[in-house]
Amino acid sequence: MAGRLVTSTRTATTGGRRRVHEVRRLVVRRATWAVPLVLGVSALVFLLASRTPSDSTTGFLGARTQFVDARTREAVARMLDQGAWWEAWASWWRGAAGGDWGTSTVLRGSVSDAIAGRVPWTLLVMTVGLVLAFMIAVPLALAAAARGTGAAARLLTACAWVLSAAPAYIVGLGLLLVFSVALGWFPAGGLGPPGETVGPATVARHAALPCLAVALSQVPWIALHLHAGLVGARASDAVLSARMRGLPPRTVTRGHVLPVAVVPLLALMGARLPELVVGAVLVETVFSWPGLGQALVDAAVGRDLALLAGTTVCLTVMVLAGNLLADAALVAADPRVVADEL
Amino acid sequence: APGEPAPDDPAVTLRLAETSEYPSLNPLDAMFGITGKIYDGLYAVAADGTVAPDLAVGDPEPDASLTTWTVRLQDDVVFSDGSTLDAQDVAATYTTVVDPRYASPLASSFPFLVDVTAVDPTTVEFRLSEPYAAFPSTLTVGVAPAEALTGTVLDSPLNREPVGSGPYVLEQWQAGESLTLAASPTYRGEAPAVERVVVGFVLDENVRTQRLRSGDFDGAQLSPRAAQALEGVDGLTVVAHPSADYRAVTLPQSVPALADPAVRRALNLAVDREAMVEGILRGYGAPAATPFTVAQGDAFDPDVQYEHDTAQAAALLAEAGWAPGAGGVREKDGARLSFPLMYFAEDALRRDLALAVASDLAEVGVQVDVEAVDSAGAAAGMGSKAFVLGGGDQPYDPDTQVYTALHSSYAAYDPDDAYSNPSQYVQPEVDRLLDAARRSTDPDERAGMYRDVQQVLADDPPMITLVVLEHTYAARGLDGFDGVQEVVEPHEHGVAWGPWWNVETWQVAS
Amino acid sequence: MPAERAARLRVRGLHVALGPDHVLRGVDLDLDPGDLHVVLGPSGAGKSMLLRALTGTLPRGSRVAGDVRVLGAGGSVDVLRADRAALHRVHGRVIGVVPQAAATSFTPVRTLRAQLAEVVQALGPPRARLLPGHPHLAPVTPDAHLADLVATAGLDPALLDRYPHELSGGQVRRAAVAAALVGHPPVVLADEPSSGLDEDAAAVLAQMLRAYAHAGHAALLVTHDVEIAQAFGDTLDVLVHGEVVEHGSARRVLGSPQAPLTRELVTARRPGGLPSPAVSPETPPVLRLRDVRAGYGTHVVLDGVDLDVRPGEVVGVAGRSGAGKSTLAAVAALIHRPDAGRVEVDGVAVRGAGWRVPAVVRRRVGWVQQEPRQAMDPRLTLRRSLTLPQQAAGRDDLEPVEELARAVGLDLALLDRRPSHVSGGELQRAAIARALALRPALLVCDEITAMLDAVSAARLGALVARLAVARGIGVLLVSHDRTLLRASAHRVVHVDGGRLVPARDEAVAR
Amino acid sequence: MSSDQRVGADVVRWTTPGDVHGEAHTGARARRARGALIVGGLVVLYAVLVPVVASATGWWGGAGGRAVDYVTGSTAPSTAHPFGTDVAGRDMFVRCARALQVSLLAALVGSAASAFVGTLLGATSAVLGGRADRLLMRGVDAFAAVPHLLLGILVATVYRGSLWTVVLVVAVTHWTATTRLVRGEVLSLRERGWVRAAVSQGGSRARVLRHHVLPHVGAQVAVATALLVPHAVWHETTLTFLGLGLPPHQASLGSLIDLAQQSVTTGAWWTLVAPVGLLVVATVCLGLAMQRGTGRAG
Ligand SMILES: Nc1ncnc2c1ncn2[C@@H]1O[C@H](COP(=O)(O)OP(=O)(O)OP(=O)(O)O)[C@@H](O)[C@H]1O
Ligand SMILES: Nc1ncnc2c1ncn2[C@@H]1O[C@H](COP(=O)(O)OP(=O)(O)OP(=O)(O)O)[C@@H](O)[C@H]1O
Ligand SMILES: [Mg+2]
Ligand SMILES: [Mg+2]
Repeated sequence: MAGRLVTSTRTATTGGRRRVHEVRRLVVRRATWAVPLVLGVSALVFLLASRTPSDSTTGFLGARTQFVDARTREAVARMLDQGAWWEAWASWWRGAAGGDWGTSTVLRGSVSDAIAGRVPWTLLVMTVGLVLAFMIAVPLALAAAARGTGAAARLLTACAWVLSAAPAYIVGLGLLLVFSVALGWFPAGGLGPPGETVGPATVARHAALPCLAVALSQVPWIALHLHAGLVGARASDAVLSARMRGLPPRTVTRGHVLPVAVVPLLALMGARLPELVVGAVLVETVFSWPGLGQALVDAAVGRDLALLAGTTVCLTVMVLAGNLLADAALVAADPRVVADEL
Repeated sequence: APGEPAPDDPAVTLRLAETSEYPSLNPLDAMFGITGKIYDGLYAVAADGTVAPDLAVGDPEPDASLTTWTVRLQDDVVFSDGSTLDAQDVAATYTTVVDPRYASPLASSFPFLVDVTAVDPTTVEFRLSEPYAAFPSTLTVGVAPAEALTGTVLDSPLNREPVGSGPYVLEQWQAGESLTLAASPTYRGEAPAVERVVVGFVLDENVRTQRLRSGDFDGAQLSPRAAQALEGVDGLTVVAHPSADYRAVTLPQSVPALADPAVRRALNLAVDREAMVEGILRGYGAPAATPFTVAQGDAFDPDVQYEHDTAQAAALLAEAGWAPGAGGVREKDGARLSFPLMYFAEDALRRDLALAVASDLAEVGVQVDVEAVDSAGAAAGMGSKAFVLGGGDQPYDPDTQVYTALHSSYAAYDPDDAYSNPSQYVQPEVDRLLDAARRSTDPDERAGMYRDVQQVLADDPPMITLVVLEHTYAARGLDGFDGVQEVVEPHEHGVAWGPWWNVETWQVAS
Repeated sequence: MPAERAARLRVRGLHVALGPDHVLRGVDLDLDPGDLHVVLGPSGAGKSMLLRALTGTLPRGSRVAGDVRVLGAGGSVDVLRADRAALHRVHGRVIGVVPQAAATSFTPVRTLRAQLAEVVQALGPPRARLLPGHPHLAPVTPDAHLADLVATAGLDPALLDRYPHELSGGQVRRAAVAAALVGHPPVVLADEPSSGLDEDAAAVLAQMLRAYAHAGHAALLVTHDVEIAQAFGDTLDVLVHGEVVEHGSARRVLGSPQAPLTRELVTARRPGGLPSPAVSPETPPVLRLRDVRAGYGTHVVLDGVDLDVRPGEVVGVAGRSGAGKSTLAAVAALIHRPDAGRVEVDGVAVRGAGWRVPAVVRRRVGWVQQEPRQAMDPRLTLRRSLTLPQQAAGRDDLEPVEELARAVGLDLALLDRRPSHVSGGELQRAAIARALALRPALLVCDEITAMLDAVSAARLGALVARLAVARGIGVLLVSHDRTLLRASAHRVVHVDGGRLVPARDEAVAR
Repeated sequence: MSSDQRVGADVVRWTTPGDVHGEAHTGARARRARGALIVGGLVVLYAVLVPVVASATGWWGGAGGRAVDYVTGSTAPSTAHPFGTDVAGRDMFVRCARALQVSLLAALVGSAASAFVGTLLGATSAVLGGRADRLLMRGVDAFAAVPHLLLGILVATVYRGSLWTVVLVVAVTHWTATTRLVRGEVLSLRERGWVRAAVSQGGSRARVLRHHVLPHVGAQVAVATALLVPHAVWHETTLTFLGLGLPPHQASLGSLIDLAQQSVTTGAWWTLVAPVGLLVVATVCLGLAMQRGTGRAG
């Protein structure tokens, strides 16, 4: 649509069905694009990894690297040798296509097992954490925006800024000290009590603090962007008119302020997902949570190409799926957004 | 609670927090550590800092040339899969260790092993290419069934599904979170009183501390500072074990100033080891002048020590021609007395030691520029930069403790073998003594030679050996058991060491 | 205050000041059930501000004096001093308001139906209150209630499923009227509800309000349209410069106006002489449309449109609300890309629209949009909005901003205000001034007089005609105002069924 | 609040209405922004001046240099050492100032760079539309899909231990978020009447963006950019935590916090409170100043 410049030529004359169709097209388009993208991203990671000074032999040996002689090092290097990065990349994908994700050098085992054992836990804290973050941030931003300039508003936004500046590690450790060590409300870490089999009930209790920690790391940006959007939306003609039609404050907020204010938030959400993964590592460290984050770090630091490729593909797919969800939500939230443009 | 078997749960479970996840449970991947609970070796570390027979019966018997060693085995040993352990398995284990295709990192410990043969089901014969008196101390590799020794160390089935003859078997492994060992039903010895050992992987020290306090765990390895803070808290006690784990600053002789033994001696005098032990190790350690430690028993000469003597250090430097120059840094012929010092970025202890060394040396006019590196960086820089070295990987014979660190055959800088003789130290007398000790069968004679080495080192130090550590652990409920014993630990530490190193022999206290 | 059957509004000595400006000066006003009260006044008189005062929604930073009271069976509310909670009980339930800026009065991201249905829900189920001449008779379901209400306002209920930006200016305006009446308030205040509507549609709306008033409600209609005021108003205030200059029965006041300004307003309706185009029909047209098809996606609004506008010629465009007049204007302004057909400006064929068209070509066309509130950047002062395009064009033969403002009758003092600080009419004048700022060859005016009083409208119409003739500018004058078209256009075309047809009205077609 | 004024013959007694609608006064907003700016200025002054003063006068144990003292290390705040000393006996007052200097500079540069690139690309993409837009956005997708941490680690292992690594990591991984934000806002803004008017008057894409579109995106971009500053420090801390950040012996907020967390459970709370407190104060000031400063003009 070359001439689409300023004026919208979108149809959408009667909302609903047409937009459903647009979203479906969006999904198909993105899914198609995801294939070369995942290939490309993994290639990029292989390339970057090949540029790092660390080598997989040192990664494999870990702390033992100090006590290993040249002959042994050479044997290990020969065992790990996968050729140039593109050869390694190609051979990994050849295997992956057949269901074999290769063998991790730092974990000394099948990559698919390692990932399958960790992905669910990462997904769990990420999604629950994000939902929790919205549940905390939205009321906070609403309260702050309700009295546009009051002291409460300043206090709440200042709190969000403080939280944004508090290092995630400190927040996590603080939660652990308060809710686990001092109050004893929640267990301090792990999936369950050490040595006991993991069941839904124990996981629920053990996931509480990690999820809260992830949520707290996401609250500031949600709250602050939403607050900025809310302040703008509240001052609009539309909101004044809605109020004058006799709508109760809640309805005005729910129907006229929020829908407008969340639009930039949704646009941002997709972009924040990769961030969530980073945050997960620290949270995983603090709460001994067996997620993908630590595996990713080990893989990158130890130049474990198979594990690196596996985790990258997983995270990339997760991020792409999250992006797609965020965009679909955006299309649903703002009729002025053209799905074909996303 | 730990230790006391609860009436309704007769099983005694010990829950320990490990500092990181084990990459593998393959005995050919690590010398000691947790695999020692699953596998038995021919010999095992004993409390007194020697190796004692485990699967073997009696000491290895060398021939006159010290190149053929015969070991007899117990005949009633079965693996956890029910198969019988015989000489074939031992031979296969050691053959595989040195097989380059298997790529076991332990191959470095067997530089002269040519072949291993099973003479009969209970006799194994090792043939070496050189006479090697220290050989028995290396026979601690866990023995695995011959059938399981396939592929490479990378994809071995033993990595995830260990089959050993040790007191425990792997019960469950929750990737990234914890691992549970249970008493092996097929163990030849007495069934352990501690029936289950849960090892949780808790990477962060603060978190380990908190989870220890919250009762999640019964014990963990901690830094001296963190352990000290826990002493007496919530029933926790601090356990400190002596070790062969020393820290030293290498003095690469490719740096012209460091080629002068007088300068090296001066540097050794200038560092305040007592302050390091007190300030950094919180008292858990001892000053060290050479790489020799208590783990080497008689071979260790405790009297070889440097006094902290700044004045004498300064005098030595002045004598060597290094006069105070601009900015308090000594100079000679326009060159400044300064060198870079690398440490592992993620290692807080090495960082602190590096800073303390830099601080101490600055007082005598030597400028040290500390530099944080990773292992790749360390290997690359080792030829020309000083490095905070850690030692004591295989300490149960003086040879394995010091030979590669001091012998001139390793002096040439090789990026693939950067940590051997990192100071590029060449000292013919030391070479002669080290080589002679390899050929001597008489333990007393060997010990004497090593004590002589220490005397030479005192005058011509290859590096600034700083301290030897005590490994610190916090544990609770230890008095609920009989049989808790101290051990001299190697460089390696973790919950397979500490008070739990012999957990299989513990008895519930009456 | 519970839902009222009837309520009155009493205003005494109302003063409003915004910053230094005294906008309303001692207004007294009574709104009683049963009468349609009209407030007539020139642009900027304070009509909208009066409405904001009556509803307690004055802008931040305003100061007030006097008294505004809603008197109902349940007691009285002091509107000016009431807090938000108290006002909430009044808004929608006691007082319904139709804001002047109808287009921005709906939230852009939800359909009209959703926004109206939510009002139905908030104000409780529609009650059947059968009063004589009531516009909607006892509807039962909320849906039917809405459909009925919207239809009464003259809007196709099917359009409710669209988003606000998918409707024409007149269509949203009628939706806004419906929204104000949903709660069946005893008092309704409408700010220029018929601006931008064709005469029929305007009459429908005015009739609706009048019927509503006569059904026992109090209704206030703000308008600048003398004919509407005369035809439908019962009582009338003429507001000039924040003061009521005349008050009485609409028929009497407009029949024999006393105040000079009222007189002017009434007489301004008479057409003046229209100068003939200065060019012959042979001169090439500044705008030539051939077989143009345009619309929104698959929704075709214009199909097969042919149109020539010659220099110096004013071409009027009339048509029902929603017929496609604004679409035609946007095509002529080179902003809306036609789906088919040819567009030529100054003999140059134009391909595409917007940024695709070279800037010099775009500058040949001046465009005044229908909704000034949306057309002016809310962050910029009026002066800056005017000077920015001039700076971009980099020409020095252009009139200074002050001159432009004077030409369109805009108070120079307002130039330094932002759009939110001026009245609708004032803003529209600024928009016209901006369109003229680059001395375009073609001026596209979309309902430029919709928000102006008769005097100003007539003046502006005359100005446009004069400019066209004197400067040889071609003008496309979109308007629903037959009087204006009659007075200022050389010929009029009618948009109907997507095509241009010669006007039906002989008087207009001439 | 009421005041009297003569109007003709009458006296008008002014009051303010009980309820109002619309945006806050720019005056009040500016005042609050000023408060934040003053505190922020003090923090900057502290960061810049203290090291200079320390090395000139020898106060607070002088500029530090190489001297460490682990034996008497970790002393609580006192007059000689207002923020106490760390585990190595170094004065925290001076070290925090140094750290703040280094980290804030890195964070500001990193976030400014990513805000700049993000705004530029997002706006350009939205305004170009069509195939160019789609292509650009798919590129952004690709970039955003690479896990940040991974990119961070890889970049950090290549260019280990330098401040610019942190800057690069922050800039490289965060422009995509700003791009998406800006593009979304611009897409919706470009259909507005005043933008169309500016286009019809011959405004070029760049001009229309600059004068009529970007100012309206300001508030959101300001929040995003200000949020990036603590986030950059957060990245630095994460990298340090993983052993890939600045060398642990060099003062930066990341390394100070990392060092402090190693000793926080042993009672040396001040080593953590000082750097985290400074980071928080600096961030809050910056955030509030940016947020108020660029809020919609009323
Ligand atoms: N963005 C849009 N998407 C879909 N339909 C639209 C859009 N804008 C306008 N329409 C529809 O196109 C038709 C023509 O609209 P246009 O604005 O041109 O009418 P108009 O003649 O100017 O009416 P009015 O006198 O009310 O301003 C209307 O039916 C309107 O509902
Ligand atoms: N927020 C404001 N701040 C200061 N002055 C304002 C503000 N809003 C409007 N004004 C001024 O107040 C006067 C009255 O404005 P008002 O909107 O009531 O006019 P109006 O009678 O409705 O005119 P129109 O018919 O053009 O809509 C105008 O001169 C206008 O410039
Ligand atoms: Mg008005
Ligand atoms: Mg129109």
